[in-house]
Amino acid sequence: MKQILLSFQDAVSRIPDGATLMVGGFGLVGIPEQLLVALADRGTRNLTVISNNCGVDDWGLGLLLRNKQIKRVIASYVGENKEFERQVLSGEIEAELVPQGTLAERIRAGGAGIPAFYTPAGVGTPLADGRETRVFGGKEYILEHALTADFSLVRAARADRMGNLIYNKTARNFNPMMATAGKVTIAEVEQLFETGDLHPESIDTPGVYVQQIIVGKQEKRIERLTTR
Amino acid sequence: MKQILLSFQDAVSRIPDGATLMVGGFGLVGIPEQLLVALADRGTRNLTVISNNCGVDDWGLGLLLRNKQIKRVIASYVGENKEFERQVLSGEIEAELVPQGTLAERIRAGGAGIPAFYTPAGVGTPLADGRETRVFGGKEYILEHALTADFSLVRAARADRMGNLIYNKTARNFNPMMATAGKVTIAEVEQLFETGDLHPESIDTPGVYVQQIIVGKQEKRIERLTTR
Amino acid sequence: MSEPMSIRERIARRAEKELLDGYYVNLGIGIPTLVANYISPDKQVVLQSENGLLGIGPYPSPDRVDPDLINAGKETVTAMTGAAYFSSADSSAMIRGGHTDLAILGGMEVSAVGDLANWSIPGKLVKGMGGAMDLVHGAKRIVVIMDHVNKAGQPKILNHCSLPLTGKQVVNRIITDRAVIDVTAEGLLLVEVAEGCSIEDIRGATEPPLLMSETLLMNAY
Amino acid sequence: MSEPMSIRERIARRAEKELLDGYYVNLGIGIPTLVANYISPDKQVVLQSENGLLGIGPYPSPDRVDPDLINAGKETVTAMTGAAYFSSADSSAMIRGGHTDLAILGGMEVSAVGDLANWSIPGKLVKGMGGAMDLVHGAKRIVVIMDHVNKAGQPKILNHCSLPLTGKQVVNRIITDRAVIDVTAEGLLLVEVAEGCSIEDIRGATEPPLLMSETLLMNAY
Repeated sequence: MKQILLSFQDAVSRIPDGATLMVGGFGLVGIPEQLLVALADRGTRNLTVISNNCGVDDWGLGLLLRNKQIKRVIASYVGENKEFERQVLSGEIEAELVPQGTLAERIRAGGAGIPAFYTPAGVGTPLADGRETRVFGGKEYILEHALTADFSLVRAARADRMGNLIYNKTARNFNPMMATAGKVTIAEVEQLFETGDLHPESIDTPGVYVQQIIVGKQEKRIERLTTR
Repeated sequence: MKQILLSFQDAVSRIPDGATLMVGGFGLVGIPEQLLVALADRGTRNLTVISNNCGVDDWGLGLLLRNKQIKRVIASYVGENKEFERQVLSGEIEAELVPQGTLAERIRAGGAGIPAFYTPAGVGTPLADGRETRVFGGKEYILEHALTADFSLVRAARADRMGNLIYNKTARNFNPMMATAGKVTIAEVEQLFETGDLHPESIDTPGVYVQQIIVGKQEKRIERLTTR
Repeated sequence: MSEPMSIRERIARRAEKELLDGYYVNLGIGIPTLVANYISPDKQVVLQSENGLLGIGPYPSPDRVDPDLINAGKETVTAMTGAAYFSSADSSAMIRGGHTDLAILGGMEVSAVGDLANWSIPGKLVKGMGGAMDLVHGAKRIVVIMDHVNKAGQPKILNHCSLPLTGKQVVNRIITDRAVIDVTAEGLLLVEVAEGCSIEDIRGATEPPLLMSETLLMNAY
Repeated sequence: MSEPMSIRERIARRAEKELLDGYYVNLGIGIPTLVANYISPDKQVVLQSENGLLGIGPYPSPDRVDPDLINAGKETVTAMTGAAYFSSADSSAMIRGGHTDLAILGGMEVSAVGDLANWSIPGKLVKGMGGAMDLVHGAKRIVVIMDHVNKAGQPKILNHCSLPLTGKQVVNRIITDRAVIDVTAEGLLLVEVAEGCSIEDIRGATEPPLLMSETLLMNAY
């Protein structure tokens, strides 16, 4: 029932310069790897990217950062991405840093028709400067607005032809909310199943949220290999 | 690891008169059957009940309604419960009717540390009378506040000893959010498993939200048997 | 018994035409639920249920009834192949977030500007709004199906609703046993007239003035 | 290499005592993560990871590494028996909603009233706040662990933080390589002094005045 795309070039070809993208993943885990490679190859520019962080220098969103394809980032963590940090400090890139829970909730709100909500995160910090705050039950909260995107690029382990998605372990992270908040959600999946092969009680993202599916072989690079 | 209760009498014995309860279920599906029977037997009074609806006249929350144990109800649907409707119309019971999505979201907010949010449901209706509204993106929304409870009574199909819960089909309904929004959440479950027997990716309610577990045989009465 | 059934069936059959291939649809309690019985097999339509199911299937055979599997009208149902279950919070997020193509709801009254009243008669009936107040703002298109007049023969399509509203200016189309009427910026637009009815019949049974569609269909259903 | 390790270890071992049996705990990135290595086997503690895991297990053996299973510090980990996975929205709801008994976080600066700064040095370092700003308001108890002084030997416990805050009046306890200090309504309270340190050492390395606990422990760890 859903559109199954056959090439990553094709998948990213409808994403115009200046588009707002949500990109799933936490670190390199759960990122739509091949969609990002294709987007880097295509050179789409002036992108606004909403993602928890920005990959590493040579993988994930780092590929787009290196090519200066990103104009603006909304993220919660710069972390160890040197190029991202350099572009933020030099002002080459506009970065809106948002508490991780606020980022997750703003994306959920965007998909759920909630235009705004209050959260305690950021109260009393520079993030609250000039912002609307309000006291509920004696505690101060900040008003936060929903986020939506033109395209959401998510990565799932399994999909069926109805667009139902299942994620693997901590590769779930931001993907389910982003799938709900994109006007067009493209799911890069490890395996595509026939409808009926996924258990209805195990679906993480119901198919209504997914417009296009593409099967991609994942490298699953490890950022910090830690063993016993 | 979690407290496993052995009797329903014991389970409801710490619920005092005047307590606020969240009770899972939609119609008679997914209700904590035996906890409600025990609560009716005990005769705990002046309860405030938050539940999507109020069962039928002789089962579920209908048992408490019949005994006049409920002072106030927050629900989205009276439906076909004649005794509930009679008590609402006669003013014997205080009823706050809330749109179903708003009810679900207020409960989720209560468990998620969101004190308030905006929703379009109810704008331009008597529900908005005297309420705070606000325009976002040219559309009007109502400010809604989070709900929490002293006790949440939920019903799950499976639990493990860590308190992880899995629901069956549409018996999930309001149970997962209510589990997060009760100071004490008591889970009435059909089956209790050893820790490790439930798949970590299939958990609907992580154990952190559950304080007490009790195994209960469910009658699963059917409100409207409809067949081909 | 057969005459009221046939009116309900007539409305439901006409309403089915609102469902397009690929649509995600929410059918309200009552007559709207009946629409599912008439969905053409050449359309793939996915039915959403507020209580946490995307992909309602047909009613079960008597030996396949699962008491934990109901629709929002609390009827025992099945799940279609490819269905998904979720919580009521996720369900209303799906509705409120604009991911439903169409909702078909019952109505007590509809006004000239598309206000809908369908959940309460003060002092007489407390039904509760259930998911309707979320649906009227969340679904991309709202179709109300109802009898054209009430039991006393009075219009249910009014200049202004007298009953407590479910939503203001939310209805896109009204389908009754007698006519199909669109709510437009210019006013109510008569687009179809049912078999056995005249335009004058419809005008007489409808309080607000009716504009005539340039493509008005007579004997349409 | 061995000296910094032993300081980190000393802090982590002391911090472990904050974890009580039955606790749900979030350990921040860096030294806080190390605390997990010292959890006494007679305590059942469940570790939460912001990226969507309740029940972090030990690091995997080399043949059991799953690239899709990491902690919030992006290290490959395992899941303990009885773990659960969920989304980042559900994870932050769990944190923000007050369901975590304790969070142990790293710190750049802590003030006399428990303000915490740990995410940014203007013009020099952009680390990002990650989940810390949610944790400081959501966890029932906040313990900050850090070196007592910075690389220049200057106090990191200050009358007022100079760096951008992560949260205002959020810290309950500070554990350093030299001391354990509680943030109380009356001011900072010295409760433990580490081996090899005197009260005067601690006073000299701490900007705000320190109250002495009636049960002050010397050579505590």
